[in-house]
Amino acid sequence: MNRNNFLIKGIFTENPTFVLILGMCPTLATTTSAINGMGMGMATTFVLIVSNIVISLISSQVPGKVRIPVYIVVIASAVTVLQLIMQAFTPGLYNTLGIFIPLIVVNCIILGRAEAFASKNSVGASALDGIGIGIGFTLSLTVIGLVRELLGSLSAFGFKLGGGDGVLVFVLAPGAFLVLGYLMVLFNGLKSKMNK
Amino acid sequence: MNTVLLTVLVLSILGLVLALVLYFVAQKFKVEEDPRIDGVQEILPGANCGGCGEAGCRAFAENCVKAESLDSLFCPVGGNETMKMVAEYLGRTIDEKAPRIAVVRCNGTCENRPRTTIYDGYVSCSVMAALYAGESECRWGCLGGGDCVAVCKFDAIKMDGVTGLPVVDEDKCTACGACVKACPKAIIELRNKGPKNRRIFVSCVNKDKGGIARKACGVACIGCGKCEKICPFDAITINNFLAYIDPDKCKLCRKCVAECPTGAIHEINFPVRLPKKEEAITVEQ
Amino acid sequence: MKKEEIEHKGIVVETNSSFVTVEITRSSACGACGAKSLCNASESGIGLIEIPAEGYALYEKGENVKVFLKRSMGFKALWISYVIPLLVLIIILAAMTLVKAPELVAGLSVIGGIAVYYFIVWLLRDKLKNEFIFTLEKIDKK
Amino acid sequence: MKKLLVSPAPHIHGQESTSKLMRDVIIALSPSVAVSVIFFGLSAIKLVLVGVLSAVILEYLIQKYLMKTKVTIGDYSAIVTGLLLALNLPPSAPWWIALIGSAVAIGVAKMTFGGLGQNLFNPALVGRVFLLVSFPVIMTDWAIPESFITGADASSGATALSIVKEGLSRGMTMDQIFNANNFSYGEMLLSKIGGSVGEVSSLALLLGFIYLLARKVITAHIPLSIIGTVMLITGIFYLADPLHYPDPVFSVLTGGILIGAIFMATDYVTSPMSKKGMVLFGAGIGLITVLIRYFGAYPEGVSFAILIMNATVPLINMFFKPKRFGKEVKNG
Amino acid sequence: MAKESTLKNMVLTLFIVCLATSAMLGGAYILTKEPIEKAIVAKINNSILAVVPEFDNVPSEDVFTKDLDGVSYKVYPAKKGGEIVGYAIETFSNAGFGGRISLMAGFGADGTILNVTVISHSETPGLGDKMVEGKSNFSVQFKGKNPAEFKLSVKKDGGDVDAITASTITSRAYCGALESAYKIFLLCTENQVKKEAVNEQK
Amino acid sequence: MSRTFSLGGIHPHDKKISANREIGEFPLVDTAYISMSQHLGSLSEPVVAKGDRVLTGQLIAKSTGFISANIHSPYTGIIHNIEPWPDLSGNMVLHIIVKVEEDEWIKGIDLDPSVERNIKLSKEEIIKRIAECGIVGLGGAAFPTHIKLTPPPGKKADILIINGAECEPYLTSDYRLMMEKAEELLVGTKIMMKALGVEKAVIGIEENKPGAIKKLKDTARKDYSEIEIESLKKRYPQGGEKQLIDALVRRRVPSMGLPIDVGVVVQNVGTAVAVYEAVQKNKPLIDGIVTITGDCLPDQRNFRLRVGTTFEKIIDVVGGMPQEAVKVLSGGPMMGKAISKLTAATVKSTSGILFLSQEQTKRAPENNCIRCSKCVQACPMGLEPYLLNKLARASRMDDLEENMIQDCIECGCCAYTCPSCIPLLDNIRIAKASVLKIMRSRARK
Amino acid sequence: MEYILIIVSAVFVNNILLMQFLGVCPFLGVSNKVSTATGMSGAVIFVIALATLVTYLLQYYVLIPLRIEFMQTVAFILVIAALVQMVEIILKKISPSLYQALGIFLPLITTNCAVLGLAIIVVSKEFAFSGTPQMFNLAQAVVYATASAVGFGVAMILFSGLREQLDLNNVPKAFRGTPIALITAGILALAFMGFAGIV
Ligand SMILES: Cc1cc2nc3c(=O)[nH]c(=O)nc-3n(C[C@H](O)[C@H](O)[C@H](O)COP(=O)(O)O)c2cc1C
Ligand SMILES: Cc1cc2nc3c(=O)[nH]c(=O)nc-3n(C[C@H](O)[C@H](O)[C@H](O)COP(=O)(O)O)c2cc1C
Ligand SMILES: Cc1cc2nc3c(=O)[nH]c(=O)nc-3n(C[C@H](O)[C@H](O)[C@H](O)COP(=O)(O)O)c2cc1C
Ligand SMILES: Cc1cc2nc3c(=O)[nH]c(=O)nc-3n(C[C@H](O)[C@H](O)[C@H](O)CO)c2cc1C
Ligand code: SF4
Ligand code: SF4
Ligand code: SF4
Ligand code: SF4
Ligand code: FES
Repeated sequence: MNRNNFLIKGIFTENPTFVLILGMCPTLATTTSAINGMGMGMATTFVLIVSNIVISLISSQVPGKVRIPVYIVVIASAVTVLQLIMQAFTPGLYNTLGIFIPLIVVNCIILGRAEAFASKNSVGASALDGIGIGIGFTLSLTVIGLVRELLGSLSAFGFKLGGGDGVLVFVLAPGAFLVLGYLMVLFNGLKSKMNK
Repeated sequence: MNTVLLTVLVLSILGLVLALVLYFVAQKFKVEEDPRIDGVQEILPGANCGGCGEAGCRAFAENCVKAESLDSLFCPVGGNETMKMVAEYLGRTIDEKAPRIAVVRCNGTCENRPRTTIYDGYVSCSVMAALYAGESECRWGCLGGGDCVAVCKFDAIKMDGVTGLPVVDEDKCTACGACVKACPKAIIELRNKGPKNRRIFVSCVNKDKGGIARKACGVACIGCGKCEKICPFDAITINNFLAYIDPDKCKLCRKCVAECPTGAIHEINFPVRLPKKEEAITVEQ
Repeated sequence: MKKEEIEHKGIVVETNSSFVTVEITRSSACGACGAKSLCNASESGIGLIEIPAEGYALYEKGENVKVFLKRSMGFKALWISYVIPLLVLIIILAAMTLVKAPELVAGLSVIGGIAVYYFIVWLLRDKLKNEFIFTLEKIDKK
Repeated sequence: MKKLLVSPAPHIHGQESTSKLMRDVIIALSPSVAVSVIFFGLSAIKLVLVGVLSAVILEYLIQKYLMKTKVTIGDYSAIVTGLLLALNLPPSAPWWIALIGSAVAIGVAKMTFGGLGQNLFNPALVGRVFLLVSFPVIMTDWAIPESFITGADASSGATALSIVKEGLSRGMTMDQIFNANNFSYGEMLLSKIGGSVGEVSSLALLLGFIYLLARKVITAHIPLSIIGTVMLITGIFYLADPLHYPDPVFSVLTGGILIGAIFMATDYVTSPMSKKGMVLFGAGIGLITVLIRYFGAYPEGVSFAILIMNATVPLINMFFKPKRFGKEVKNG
Repeated sequence: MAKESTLKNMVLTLFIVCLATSAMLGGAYILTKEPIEKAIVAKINNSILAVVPEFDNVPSEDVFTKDLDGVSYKVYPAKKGGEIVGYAIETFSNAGFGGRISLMAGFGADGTILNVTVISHSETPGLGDKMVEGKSNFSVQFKGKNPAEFKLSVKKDGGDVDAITASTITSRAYCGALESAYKIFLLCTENQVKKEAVNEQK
Repeated sequence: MSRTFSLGGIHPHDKKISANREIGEFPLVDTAYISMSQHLGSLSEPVVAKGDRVLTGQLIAKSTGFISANIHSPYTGIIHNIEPWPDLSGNMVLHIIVKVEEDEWIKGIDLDPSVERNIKLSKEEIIKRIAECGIVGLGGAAFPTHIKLTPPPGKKADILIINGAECEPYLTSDYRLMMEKAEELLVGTKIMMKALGVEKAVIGIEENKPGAIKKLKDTARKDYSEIEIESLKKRYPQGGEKQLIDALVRRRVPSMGLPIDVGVVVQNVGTAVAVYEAVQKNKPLIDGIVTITGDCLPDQRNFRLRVGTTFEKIIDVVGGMPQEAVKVLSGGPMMGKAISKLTAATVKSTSGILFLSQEQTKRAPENNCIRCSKCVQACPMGLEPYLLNKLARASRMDDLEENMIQDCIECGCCAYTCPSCIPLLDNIRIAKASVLKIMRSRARK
Repeated sequence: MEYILIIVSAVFVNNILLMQFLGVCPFLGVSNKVSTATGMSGAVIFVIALATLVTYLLQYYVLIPLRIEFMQTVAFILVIAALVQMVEIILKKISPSLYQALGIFLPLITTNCAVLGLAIIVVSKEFAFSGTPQMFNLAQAVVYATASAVGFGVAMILFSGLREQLDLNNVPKAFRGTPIALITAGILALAFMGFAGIV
């Protein structure tokens, strides 16, 4: 694999949100604003990079049949470390993202990358893969958050852009589904156009 | 420090229990997938088209790995090359299949075959075929309802608005055979693609007597037998007033094309040579 | 095939005098995904199915077959393995809560109750064996 | 010789067509539109016009430029959607509310799914609920704008239901609320109490109902089962505690029950196919409506109830098949 | 590549992995323990700081609870020079649109509301969350009011509070929470008064 | 009170414009084209050769199988040829082509028009005679009558129903037959009752034919007390046999079943008259009553028409193809077949020829299904045509089977009512055939 | 009454899928057929009930006494993973044919957000339907989790019905698959907002 492609892969061809359709719960739940989306994305990226590195380091020593539990332990530990750090240094964000921080453990993206990539590749490549996919995920979440924030409260990254209240649904649950649905169509359209 | 100890203790116990549980899972339970399946799958084109008769490429790959021989397995999309690679990967051998393509054996354009009725129902060949013989006098020919077009997953077959006949796109057709199955009149045939994509075939399926066939369509095969006689390779047989060229025997000598009085025999992708043949080609276009 | 049946494609991997063993093929494109073994969306995790050989003597290794099970049997299996234990769980929990048992006791007795339930099912295993019957059909290859 | 026309049987076709059906619905709605114009004057005209025009124009634009398919605004279904949406807005709503509502109804609820007949949820109601959730301030402001006839005595500024809900939450009894607000059934039938543009006159709605029944556009199963269920459940509550629950007739005549039952729950696309299914569907709507009214945060629940039941329609269709002629399957 | 899956191998691998990660976890826990505790304390102190006048004690250490209708509330007394200058009362209402609303209400020694901050809520963004200070003028209206003369209920219900537009439910809940806080305040001062009375008697 | 069936149905305009025209004799033709496929089932086998001279009523082709029938010459003449000839849908079918010379009837046929009331033959003889005379059902499907009169072992009929509903718009041949041959019809009914060994028969007639009801009631009052005459509501498809049985005796033929499963045999009135003629007069089935009608036709007629007459000839006789006519049907507008070849010839079961104008018959463009459920409400079999159509388009065969597509009687009510002009029946018909094939292949295993 | 409120709240008002976004992946992936969705729901309900019970005990009788609450995530996920696998092993041991019948009927249940999420929610959130907010006791925790799982099931089954209908409809190509599923879910969530405030 071409090492320089990791970004294109993460953001485009294997975008975890729009192409692989993984990790939908945090994607929907935490994107009430661009900042929150970005925070969630970065938290996930952290775990992704750590677990990718660790797993690519140890995978050759792990018997096939305990692969998954070992991965789970590694990932869960990474998440716990993240939790501790966030609690200590960014308690505000930690509270906003709430339960979705521990749920990073079951985010299929992470296990998926561990299985599909990190366990078969070198540490460097795995780290890059984690970064690429993480950036793709973060970017997607930020965009979704931004759209919802713009429509729902007429602000971007917390800055009010105009008077008025915006269209409330977009910051509520239904808006999450709708925005993601339409963005997905847009993304696919863009992708097929770029391919041509 | 106490906390660290406890942590280590708890996690280790959990890990131990988990290891045991999973050991049993692995022992009793999971079918470890043959890693070669992944390998085969990587070779396959990944179109998941179902042309091979399986639900998707993965299923086909499983079949390839597990089946006793590869003879009955063929990926129409990837074709011989892919199958060769698969066979190589699995350390088996296969017979090479000549590349094939869908051929529409009807040239009953609006011009060649005047319409005598107007169909005003749901446009579908199967509906039309169940109802009656078709808009023209030829009861064998293409109904023009486009069932074959609808069924093609590769966009390889299109209806020509002027002729009212389907046209196969050589580059796109994978010879998956879906259209062959869809056509209620059995007009489409999978034939050898031929060297340099050259092939010769009888573009007619009319099994009526010459007179009737001729009356119904200007370019019908009337079963006169001239081609059969001239063919030096015995590739042509006539049954029910209809000539058929065996693609495996045909050596593309093009003698029959010139001989056919109605222009029912088509040659594709040959360089233009004789003025007479030019005519035949124009008719086809 | 009728709609009341669930159908899976598979390949015969073993035949002997008493069983035909069929391995189920993953039938969707999901099978290709790297995360399939973890993903909730991918299909069925079962691999091998053993079918009593009576009437299927003609099946050979490597053959493509379809495996059928009555849909109602699927639901029955669901009841036995999940729904009834759920009821057991709730009933024991409710009872223990009503008698104001300590939580730990209540929780452990629920787990115990479910264990007992599964044990009873185990006792009945021979009866169950005759309940869930699969049928086989060859796939005509064209 | 003349070319004969050939086609499979049947060779003749009935008189019905989609556009005729939709035209009938529009005709059936016209009394309500007329009444609302009388009561709310220009604002009603404005909302109806914006609603209908934007629905039709949007459908045209989407079909022509986005989907690139046949333009089917000629079937009038977009008009029905726009009209019903407008009739479900508070009379004081600004024009852009109708525009956004239509955009959501047509763009999201209808065209995204493929257009007429393909949608799973009632477009007008999706539009309305979208607005209700997004702009609760505007959508629950029942101030009555100027009217052609002297608006003075009609401007209570709140719907009967919200008055009741408000009153009950302040510990008043039903009688006190009724007396304080001079409710009477005559007024409810003819419209004197605040409400959506189209809810205002029960009589006009019933007129439309009779027209639809007579023209066989709809059958009475859904409307009657909704009204029946609402009366039944509110009746039980009323009998149990007449001080704190309104009587069944009041419950049916107020709020969106009538317009919902007659025009919105009966939308073909989003209602069940079999008679039994229709009755169940209606009963579900009635039940959920009362539930939301009595226990929910919203004073009115018809829109939500219909949407929720819309979601059950495929299941209802699956489990409530029409009565088959010959059930027993022989020698299959 | 991967090792053979024997029982011994598997148990060993898992055990080692668990050992390693848990040691790492424990380490991380110890390293972050202090900052986390500080963050938690800081959060409470900050909200106390926001609602009561300057003080020189550590209110979160002097915290005591008071019961009202079977529910206990936390009271943080703010003292200056040993003298009580106000109370920060953690109060709540369950009647919000999205459930529970928790407030920190600061009362001066005379019972005037000094300030109120929202600790946690799940009201609708854009509607109910306008009660949060800074998002609208709603919370401002309570400043400096004494519930003894300022009726803590919305105008619709005959009180003195201007409700947030279209969020009467939230406004009611907010007022309810303040009302309870005020009652707690009264309980506190009652005791105080009693104590003082006792003291005087002595 | 008129009776009717319990589910669905529609009310098309009935347009019985030729009702008052008496049955006329059709002139002799030059050439007759006699199809070997005049019945359900396998082709008949010619027993004459090219160049033979045949008499009217002479056997020219023999039944070849269980569901097959004898064919007799409708005219006197020379066998010109035996070759494939297009049928009305343009498919080539073996025909015997007779150059007509005159109309000389073969011996043994009683041509006396007086009614022969006395049934002399025994049960077995009756069935044998019916088979010999090549009688097939004239209600549409052309099922060999002698087979219907021989219930399979283990099944027993207790009621005979005579189908005089004639629910198709325009057609009046059964009506004229009931008016003009009332007594023959009743005798024919009694013959079949004897053959089946049943005690009871019911003749069901739609109430838009009050003349026929009255005439039959008057005639039956005298000696045919075991035959009831019932009037039926005007509602299509009242004449569908399952619907008719439901309407008249309230029995429901089970899915995939036959009328005999509920102890009933249904025969068309024309069949009854043909049976009378065969049994009492020894006359084979060589002609039938045919309505020639259409709004654009200046002169609507009812003819007694011999088998093997080309449509071209018929059109000539009624004054040529009307200007506005764009479609010519064999049969009624709901179930009839559009004729694509006017050189094709009539068969035993031809009951009407209908000319339709562009405006009457042109199909409107198809729109999206609006799920109005009108088709569901119209379907007399209680099916869900909209769903069948969608499933058919998605080729979901097992779902189609589960939704009982095989029960569809192809009445066309659904396509008639659909406001979106969806070709429901077109799709259902094709899918039904595929599903039946699948079911059969499964049954064989 | 309290339990009724818990149940109504969990099933309708705060539906875990439509309002709290837990378990969205299987919701989008497995909900194609009503029968599969029903089966899946049944299995998930049991697994969630059992998992909540066990993790509750783990939290209150192991983690808290040992003062290692921060290990919650690791401990829970391991226990849940083991539990799910164990149930399957037990079933396979009990009756292979039963297990096979189940397997052919259901997709594999693995841990997902809903299971872990509910396990964490019931031990970490305070609840108050009246009076002082409190942590759930065992019975409440299990009832809440079970009811939430039922809510998940209700949404799944409704949705699978809608999906089956969409399969036959002519949805524009660009929207087919996940996008239309998401948009449908959005409208469904919109409809469920009507239940707001009931509890
Ligand atoms: C999506 C949505 C969210 C809402 N959130 C709140 C809220 O957070 N607080 C509140 O008091 N009312 C909320 N409401 C309730 C309505 O705004 C409504 O006005 C409420 O029932 C009280 O009405 P009133 O303020 O006109 O008396 C919400 C309504 C909707 C549609
Ligand atoms: C939709 C439909 C309508 C029919 N209408 C008539 C009718 O009006 N008159 C009639 O004799 N047969 C009608 N038939 C045919 C009858 O079902 C039945 O086949 C016939 O009466 C049997 O008698 P036969 O064997 O003598 O033809 C109809 C069939 C169908 C499917
Ligand atoms: C395949 C087939 C088999 C039939 N078998 C019998 C039979 O065994 N006995 C019988 O009395 N009628 C039998 N029938 C006749 C039907 O009951 C019916 O009368 C005939 O199809 C004409 O009906 P129609 O005119 O309504 O289409 C059979 C029909 C079909 C199509
Ligand atoms: C009886 C009847 C009721 C209708 N009700 C509605 C409605 O409530 N909302 C709506 O958007 N369209 C309604 N329509 C129009 C049309 O069916 C609707 O736009 C489709 O749902 C769009 O696919 C109705 C149509 C008819 C015939
Ligand atoms: S359907 Fe026909 S044209 Fe299309 S790829 Fe297959 S064989 Fe070729
Ligand atoms: S080739 Fe066959 S399927 Fe294709 S349009 Fe012609 S008749 Fe139809
Ligand atoms: S044609 Fe078939 S589906 Fe249509 S109404 Fe008649 S019986 Fe029903
Ligand atoms: S009548 Fe037509 S539009 Fe109505 S449900 Fe049936 S198929 Fe759909
Ligand atoms: S992220 Fe929640 S189930 Fe996949």
